[in-house]
Amino acid sequence: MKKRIPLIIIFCVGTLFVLAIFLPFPPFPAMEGEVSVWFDILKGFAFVLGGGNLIRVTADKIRKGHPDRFYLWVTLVGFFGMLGVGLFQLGGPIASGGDFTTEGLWFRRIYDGIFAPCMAAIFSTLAFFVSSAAYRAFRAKNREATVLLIAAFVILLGRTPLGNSLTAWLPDSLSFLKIPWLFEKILMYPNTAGQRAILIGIALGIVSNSLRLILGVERSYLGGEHS
Amino acid sequence: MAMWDLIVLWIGGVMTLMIFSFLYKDNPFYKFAEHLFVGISAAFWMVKAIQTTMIPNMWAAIWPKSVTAILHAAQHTEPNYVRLIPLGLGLLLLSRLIPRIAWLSRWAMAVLIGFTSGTYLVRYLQSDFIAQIRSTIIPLVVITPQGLDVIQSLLNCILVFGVLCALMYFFFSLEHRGVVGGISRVGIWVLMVAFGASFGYTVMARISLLIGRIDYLGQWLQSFWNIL
Amino acid sequence: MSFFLSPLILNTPDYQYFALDKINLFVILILLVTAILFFILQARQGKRLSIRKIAGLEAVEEAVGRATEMGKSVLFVPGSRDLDDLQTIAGLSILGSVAKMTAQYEARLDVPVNRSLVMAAGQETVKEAYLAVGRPDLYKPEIVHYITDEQFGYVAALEGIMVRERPAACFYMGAFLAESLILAETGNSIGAIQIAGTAMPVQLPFFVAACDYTLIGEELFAAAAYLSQDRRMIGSLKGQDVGKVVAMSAIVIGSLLATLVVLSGSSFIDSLFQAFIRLFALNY
Amino acid sequence: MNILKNLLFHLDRRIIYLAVALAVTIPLMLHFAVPLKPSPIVQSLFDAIEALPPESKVILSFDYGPSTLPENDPMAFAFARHLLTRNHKIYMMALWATGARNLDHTIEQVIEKEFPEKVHGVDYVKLGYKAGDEGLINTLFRDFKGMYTTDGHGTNINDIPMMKEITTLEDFDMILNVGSGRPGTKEWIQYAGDRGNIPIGGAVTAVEALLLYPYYPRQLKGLLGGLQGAAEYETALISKYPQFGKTGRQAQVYMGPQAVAHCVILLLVILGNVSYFLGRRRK
Repeated sequence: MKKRIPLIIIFCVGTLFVLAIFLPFPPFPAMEGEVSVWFDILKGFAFVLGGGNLIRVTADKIRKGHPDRFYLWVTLVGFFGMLGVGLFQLGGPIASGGDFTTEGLWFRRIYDGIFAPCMAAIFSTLAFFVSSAAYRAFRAKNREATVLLIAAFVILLGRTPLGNSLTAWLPDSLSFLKIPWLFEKILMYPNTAGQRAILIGIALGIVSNSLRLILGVERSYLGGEHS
Repeated sequence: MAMWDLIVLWIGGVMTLMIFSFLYKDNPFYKFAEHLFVGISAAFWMVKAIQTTMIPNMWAAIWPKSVTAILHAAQHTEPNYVRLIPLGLGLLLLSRLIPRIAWLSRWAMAVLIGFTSGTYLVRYLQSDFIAQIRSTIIPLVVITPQGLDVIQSLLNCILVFGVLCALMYFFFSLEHRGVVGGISRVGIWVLMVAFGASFGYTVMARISLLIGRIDYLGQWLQSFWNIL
Repeated sequence: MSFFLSPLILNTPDYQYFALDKINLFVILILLVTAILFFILQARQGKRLSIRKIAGLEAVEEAVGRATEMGKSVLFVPGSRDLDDLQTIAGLSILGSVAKMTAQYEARLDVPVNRSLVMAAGQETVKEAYLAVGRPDLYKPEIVHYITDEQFGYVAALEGIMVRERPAACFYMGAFLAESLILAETGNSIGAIQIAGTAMPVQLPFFVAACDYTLIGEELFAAAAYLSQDRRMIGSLKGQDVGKVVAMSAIVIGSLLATLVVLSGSSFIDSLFQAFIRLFALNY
Repeated sequence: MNILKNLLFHLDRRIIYLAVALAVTIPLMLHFAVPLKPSPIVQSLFDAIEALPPESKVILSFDYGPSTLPENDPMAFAFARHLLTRNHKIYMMALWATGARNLDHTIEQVIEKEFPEKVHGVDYVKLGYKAGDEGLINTLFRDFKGMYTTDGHGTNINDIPMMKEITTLEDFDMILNVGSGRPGTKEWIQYAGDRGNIPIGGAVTAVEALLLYPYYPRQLKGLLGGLQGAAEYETALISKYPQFGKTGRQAQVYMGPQAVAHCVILLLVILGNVSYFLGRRRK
């Protein structure tokens, strides 16, 4: 009973949404949009679980005397501080629709001073990781790696003015050896071929995985078959 | 620059440097920034969810009159009782907090998973299966008024055979041996070209991000200069 | 306005009852579903179906074993998107298999997540996995714990966990965005065995470059079937291959027809080609 | 020689990081712009916007966060300049919560400064962010005003002149997406373009761009990929409308450090291979 009802729900809901796209009369065309809104509402409810978990796990560690106690406190203070600032709307009201761009809002100040800089800084460390990965991974160790290396090298060259001038002296009859030409063609042909095959494969994987879920063949997220 | 903008910029600059310090090695400054960011961002998204979803899409839909003070548009709307369904599902989800009835939360989860699988199934079939097959159907020979275009024909062949070989690589039923092995080997090369190209192409985006940050740190330094 | 009531309010009875412009999609859908069902049923009747080896998945057990020997933890990241992405659900299914192994080997498992719904589903998955192999005593609810919904806040925390806890095996299975390379490079710097899987085409090159094994696209969705060795699940993979045959034949036939049109200029072949290609039109 | 070999074999990743940091910082301080010729995929989007009749209704969706500002902002700026110069009506919205700030940024930096004569509500409207990701597109496709009951300032949607003729997404002449991930251009194609035959133009980070090539030109009018795409679009815009020669070069200035950093990475790849082959010979 505890196991069967969820499976029946998945089957009905899943089948409904597969068929909905073929049924052009109300309520079907509007259904996906409506249920997407439900999904967001459910995510809102789930925050109670997630936020609760964050607080509990952090507080537990503090209580047990974790060596990083000080930092765990920082997390808690940051969390409750931002939550208070947002819910009590310090510095002015947050407009409906969640627009918090009004001058003087504390929510906006914390966003601009801490949230956005941290987010952008972590993202930008990718520039460094991309370089160290290129140094390590682009080595002609075997045939596959060599193909990867050559494609990457041509594309990297094609993105610099240097690459363009390197082959500019070639006569027009050999234009297919020029870097800009190679750059564009590699992107448009073999790259597209690879991407397409991946996309087609993914689509098939999704069809089959969805079907396994709808039919109840795969159910580990509901706790497998063993209880 | 207003006083507050300046303070925000200063804090932002310091936070940026704290994050960057991780590149040297893990250290107390990074730890501080990391833990602060986790706490603040978790609350940020929570507040956002309340303000952009829970109030306007659920509360205001079920009981518009109660929120006219913050949501002026709600004045003219009729209650939409369909939104009682997500409210009910949300309560089911929260049953996890009470161990004795926690299994009820699986019902809500089942609705979500059913929705995801149903919509994904047809959408990907349409946009990534059918549409990509359609785009790959091209003539293998290209003839221009000047005659046969050898290079373009070759490129078209690369595209078509590239897709075929790479698809062969994904076959689950066939071991990669013999002819199948040969074709899927070519398929791997096609995938490798795609990965190499994709990686090389992406470098630009990543550098752009760093340029943006360094530009920001430049402004930060300049703000000191202006004060002096 | 309630959309459920709208058919009663609208008094235009002359609807179309089936989206005829999607008839081609419908036919292809039926074809694929039938193929997959056929193989699932065959498997259920006890027919032995085998599939090729997937190197990345063969290495999963070895990685968990190594972590156990070294007395270090196993880190599992189920992507950075919510339950409304099928990749996340696929990642959680893989988590189920990995959790069974960590329970058997008595290795420490750590699953930080960035969505509350994923946390809830992940806790169910891990708990049942520990129960299934008879080690409910080893299960702790904090194995799966929530960090923050913010993508980069989550990444910052993951980086911290990696350099401080130094897990010996890192699994990245699900939908990944820009964080893919940050995770993979940090994992590489601490010398962990890394196995990744995603259907985000953009992120695949980074995983391929920096991880030991990568499940490419479709392989992510096949992983749970492969690891569970459940016959019906493996049957569905066979059904997928029928889809590949359909795709490949369509491309071959279509391209040959297109070539014939160019070479012959015949209007008959052209109309044949147009009819064929219409099967793959977005609006039939 | 031996010292050099040792350095190569044990190259600390921090030295790589330092090299990259310098490669970006120094050219940025020197401030040099790199003009680029528009590639066909960029030009075709420029031409598509040129070809729209005046007063066309165009959605400009800000689907990116602060993390990709340097790549995406110049694109949004260039679109805003182009659209307003051609007298089109811009409907500015965001599928990303963090996109709302960038939307304001474009209004403050470009529209209010360079087009003071344009009026909010008549020539452009700030609709702002709504939750729902791709589901929002889905909903807008059926009922635009049901979702956007007010604009970003809280004004009732029916009191805004340029919203009068809008009921669904299909009333728009073009959708331009400035994006850096999901939801983004792909979702606009899947949920709006493919369904309603609405022309879609994309302007995305370099990473995303690669994924979108397969959709061009059938499902996508054109595409700006990364900073380079933005710089190329700026070139196209400036050559047609020279008045933007001074203000409209954000992306071109960022292309200088790009070129140097790329050379450094190429050098690293070569060094990596040299060390690999030396290491193999040593064995």
